[in-house]
Amino acid sequence: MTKIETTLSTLLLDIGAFYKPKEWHFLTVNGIDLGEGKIELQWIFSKYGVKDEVVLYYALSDYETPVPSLVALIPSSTMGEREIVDMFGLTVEGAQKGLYLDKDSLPHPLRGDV
Amino acid sequence: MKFFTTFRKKSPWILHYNAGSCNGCDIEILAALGPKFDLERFGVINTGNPKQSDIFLVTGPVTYRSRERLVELYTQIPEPKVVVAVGSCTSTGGVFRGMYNTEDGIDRYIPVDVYVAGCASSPQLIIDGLVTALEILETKSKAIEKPFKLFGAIETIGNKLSRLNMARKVDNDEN
Amino acid sequence: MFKAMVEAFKNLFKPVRTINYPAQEISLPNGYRGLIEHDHEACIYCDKCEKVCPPGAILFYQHEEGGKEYHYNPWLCIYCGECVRACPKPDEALWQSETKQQSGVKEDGVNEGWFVWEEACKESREAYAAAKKERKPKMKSEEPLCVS
Amino acid sequence: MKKTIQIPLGSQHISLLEPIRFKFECENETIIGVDADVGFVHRGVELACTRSFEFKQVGYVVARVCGLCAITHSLAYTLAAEKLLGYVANDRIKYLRMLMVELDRIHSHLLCLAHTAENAGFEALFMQIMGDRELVMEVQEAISGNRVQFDYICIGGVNRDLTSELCDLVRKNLMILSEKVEVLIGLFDNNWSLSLKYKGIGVLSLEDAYTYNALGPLARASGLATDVRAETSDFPYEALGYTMIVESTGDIHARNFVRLREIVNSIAMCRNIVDNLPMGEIQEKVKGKPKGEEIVRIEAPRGELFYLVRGNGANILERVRIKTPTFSGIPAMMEVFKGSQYADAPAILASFDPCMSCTAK
Repeated sequence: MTKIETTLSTLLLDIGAFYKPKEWHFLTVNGIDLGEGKIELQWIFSKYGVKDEVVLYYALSDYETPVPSLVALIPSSTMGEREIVDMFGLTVEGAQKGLYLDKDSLPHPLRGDV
Repeated sequence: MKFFTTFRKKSPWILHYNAGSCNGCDIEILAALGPKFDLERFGVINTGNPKQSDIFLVTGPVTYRSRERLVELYTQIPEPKVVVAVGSCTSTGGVFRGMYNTEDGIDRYIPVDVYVAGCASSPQLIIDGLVTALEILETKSKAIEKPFKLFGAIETIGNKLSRLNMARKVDNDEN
Repeated sequence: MFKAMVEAFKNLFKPVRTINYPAQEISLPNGYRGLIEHDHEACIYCDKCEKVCPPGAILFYQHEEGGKEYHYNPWLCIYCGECVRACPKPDEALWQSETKQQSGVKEDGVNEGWFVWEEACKESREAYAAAKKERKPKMKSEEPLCVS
Repeated sequence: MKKTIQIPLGSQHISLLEPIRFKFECENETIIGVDADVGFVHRGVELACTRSFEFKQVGYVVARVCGLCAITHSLAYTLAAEKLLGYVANDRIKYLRMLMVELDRIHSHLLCLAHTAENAGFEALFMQIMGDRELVMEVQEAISGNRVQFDYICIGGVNRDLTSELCDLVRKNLMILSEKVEVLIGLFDNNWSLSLKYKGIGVLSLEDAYTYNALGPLARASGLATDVRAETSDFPYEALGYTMIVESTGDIHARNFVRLREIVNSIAMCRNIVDNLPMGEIQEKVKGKPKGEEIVRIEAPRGELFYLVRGNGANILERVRIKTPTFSGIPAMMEVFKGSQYADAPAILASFDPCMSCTAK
């Protein structure tokens, strides 16, 4: 597993230069709450036909900063982005709320302060 | 109407709804309908239509999004009806007891007649539960049983409880 | 068409696949994971099974004199067998039998009754802990009957 | 004037095994847009794994995410936890775990084929496949003690051993099953009414499979050669005769054929496992608390299952991320629906073998 650090502002450039649809399989977007308002966002890729080759881009952020959407590059990232919006209460451009949660259920359940 | 009731008891049709289970009990219900256990010996057919069903098989602890559908399906089944809770998580919440998006068993919402144990419940237990449900169905009257938690108002039309507005219609502005 | 008819005719004489269940017993394989059973005499009341149970289907009610009472809800149990593996005296105090739990009806209080029990067990623990705290400065030499 | 009509499907429907709601935007009979609501079974397992359960219990909890691929969930979690604890299982444990995963794959694929047949209007075939499936269920029940939720894998090994009588049972039942699968392959290939419903319908092209990151049998039916069994080195799959099955047409027929040929491959692998079972302990004590971050990928019956586990040396984990196969397959599924007939929607949906309990967790 290769871990590469990036920032939210350069994310689109980094992944745009890296991602080739016929070479890399996009796994998912992941978020990890680090506590005290900090959050670690991860974008994970694996290579077709090669053993144990996983590349993980990560960026540190907080709850308020909007996260850039990767849909233009990778159409299948919509689901992961909608999930992050629901589970952490972040804002992602173009992603709607309400994939899993209802109006009266716990808002952003995976945040550390819940 | 008594004429039809006798026939309904001979061939109870079932309605199956998944209110958030892990699919384990659902595939066991399918296996029970399959050739090895063959529920159709009891005259059972799995229908997709609540208005033709007599036995309501529910699996899963009630999740927040499925509760309105559950109550609505329940109110649409004509009386007398029997509710069978299949599996641990349907009866008491099981391993999902206390999770933030579930409701600890379907008897928080609708009256349950038979609780089937097991995680996942086996076809043998489902058949046992259905046989118990058939016995209960014979003793049941046509009085309307209300679900415990309602989303709409209770109405009476001419001294009779109306089932029409018991479950609120599903909102279409969710997204 | 002819082949299909031959096949259908053959099927008439094949053994039936269906098990006539309520009339005919289903044979369970050895080691089927059924109900958890408990022996009151052999149990040392160490509470290990209560701690490892994922859904919390085993509860111990704490009597004020110090004894404990075992409660088990077969409709909450997920039959994973973790409690038996955690038990210091498996096969004597706690074991997994091969019988299946029969279906319950409304009178069994499957869910409602268990909510009441959970509350009662929690209260009994707290009451016992409070009573122990009170008693401790008075009689230090006397050990409680059972340590939780 | 509005030209299109909206038709809902679900959340409760006779052709659906589990709740999912589609809103089809139709122009006459042709679907031009789809909207899906998949959150009906959201229970909140991810939060509960990091709050209310200790790391040793989590294996039994994540198995309840999905009943069809329960064993892959608990295997993926257990592998991640074992990697964090620095434990490597011996060969016997690896072989026993692989045996259960392959048996699970056989029964899951058979269920999917039965469901597809039912949705194509072939009730008798549904009954026949469900009857054949009982052979596998018998084996699973005898090995693990339960028909669906096995709870077979624990941290440090497996809970039960495979005795020689069980080996004989596995051989006997798989022998009968492999004959029946041969018949099924002929039936799915040659039956006129089945090919009318299956061939050329619900096509996912190779280009779309790359763009939408399709996975599992869905991708392999379109010619995209991806399989986690060939992309990870956690288990010795190549030594047991694993071959990747790839079709090219990408329609329902190709998906069924990928499943059927995978069943044949899995049966061969199960036989190899039973014949070459190494000796060794089946359970070892693992000490310590998980610390660090680990990624595990496992091929579930529907595609790639991904676990990310992070612990900080305490009894309760910091994060358990579950990415299930259907979850990342949904964009590709939406693409297939566009342009096909509304009447084919249930058959196409069943051919994806969607698992909503996995998706919503």
